[in-house]
Amino acid sequence: MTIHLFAVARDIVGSSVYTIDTKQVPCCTVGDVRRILCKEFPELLTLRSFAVAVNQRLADDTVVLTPHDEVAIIPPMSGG
Amino acid sequence: MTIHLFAVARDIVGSSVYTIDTKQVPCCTVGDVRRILCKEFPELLTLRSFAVAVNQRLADDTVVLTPHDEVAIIPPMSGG
Amino acid sequence: MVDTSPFFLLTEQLLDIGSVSKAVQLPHCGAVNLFVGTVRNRTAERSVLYLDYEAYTPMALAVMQDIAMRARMKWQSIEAIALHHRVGRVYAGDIAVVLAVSSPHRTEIFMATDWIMSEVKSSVPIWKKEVYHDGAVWVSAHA
Amino acid sequence: MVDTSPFFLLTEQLLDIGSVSKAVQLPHCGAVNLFVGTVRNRTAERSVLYLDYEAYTPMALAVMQDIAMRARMKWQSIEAIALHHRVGRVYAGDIAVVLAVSSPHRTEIFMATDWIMSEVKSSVPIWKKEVYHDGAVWVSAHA
Repeated sequence: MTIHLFAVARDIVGSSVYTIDTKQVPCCTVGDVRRILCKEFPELLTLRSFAVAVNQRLADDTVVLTPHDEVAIIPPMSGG
Repeated sequence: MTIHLFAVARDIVGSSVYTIDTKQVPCCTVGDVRRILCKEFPELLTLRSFAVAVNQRLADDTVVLTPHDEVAIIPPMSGG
Repeated sequence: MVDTSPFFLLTEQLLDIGSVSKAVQLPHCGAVNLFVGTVRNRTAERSVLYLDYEAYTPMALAVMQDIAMRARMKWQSIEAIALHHRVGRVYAGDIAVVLAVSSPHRTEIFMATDWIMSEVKSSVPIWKKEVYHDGAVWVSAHA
Repeated sequence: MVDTSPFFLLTEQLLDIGSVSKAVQLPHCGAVNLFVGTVRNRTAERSVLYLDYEAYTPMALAVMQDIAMRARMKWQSIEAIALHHRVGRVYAGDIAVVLAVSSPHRTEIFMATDWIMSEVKSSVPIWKKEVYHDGAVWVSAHA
């Protein structure tokens, strides 16, 4: 499963995409994605907020992911 | 004494200036100007409002006029 | 009392939004709000051909400056205010007034713009006559 | 979800206030309000050289449309809304965002502009990095 990363989150991870090997790691909810990333990159926990978007909408930790979903990490926004 | 007229007030009076002959008519306050004009042009009484500016500021009926004052009739404003 | 600054202007020429905006732009001001009033093609179900605007020019400019000064006293974050208003014949679709307000941040800028426009409409000696196909009226003149 | 209309735009090109304004202008709308956000030359006492803006483009455009739709539901008098936002490198003094709102009358337009700008700042996935002479930070990233 491919996770898209932007801005400060991309800088922390060091890449604009991060792939979770769903054969190796149990992954099926937004909460799982969040836990896997924060374990691998603890610096993500220092962010003021850390949301996950599924198919371009913010999604709750309970949302179940399918392989076709577009998943992105949304660090604190600062447009305008 | 010269009174400047604008917009609908000018249309009613038929001229952009109206002169009060202060030798013939007793005139010394803003209220006097108002009364003289309304007597001569009763249609002015149909306006929604009818203010008088002295030296480019709105003035109360009690303000006493001198020959050097710039006096203007301010009908309801509608800028913007 | 009359000012020929870029901030306050009565003109028979077409108004330019960009130049009013530039008048208030300052390096430390991240927020500019512009209100643009245009002539509608209809008022109360009558087709408007054009408006004839008339101003008591020196008093209008003095009142515009006075309103701006009072706005800056009410909202300390407001830096610059510019107000350009057309006089003469203005056609449907044309811009009649542009108000620009600048501030370091946007917090108070919308309230200030709203207040200034209300003051402009109620106390700047400018008048408009709406001209229709079959007549004309001085706007708001009668009850 | 992604719209290439003149109403919602993310662009690396300079923004033009006039074209955003034109996008919302309608013959029966006498009021257009424009909010223009520019890059300040200082933030919290540090000199800003430039900003690097980044967007999650398809989601950003979808959220911009969603905000506009909700604004029109909240304020029925609002007719059209356009929002243009820069991405990429934006220098101090340059325009980063232009929001235009049109309505037949000005009554609700300032409140609507205020609300839309708050929503844009809090929920459109756009990020800015402030670059100084001696470093850079992603704005608001950390507590």
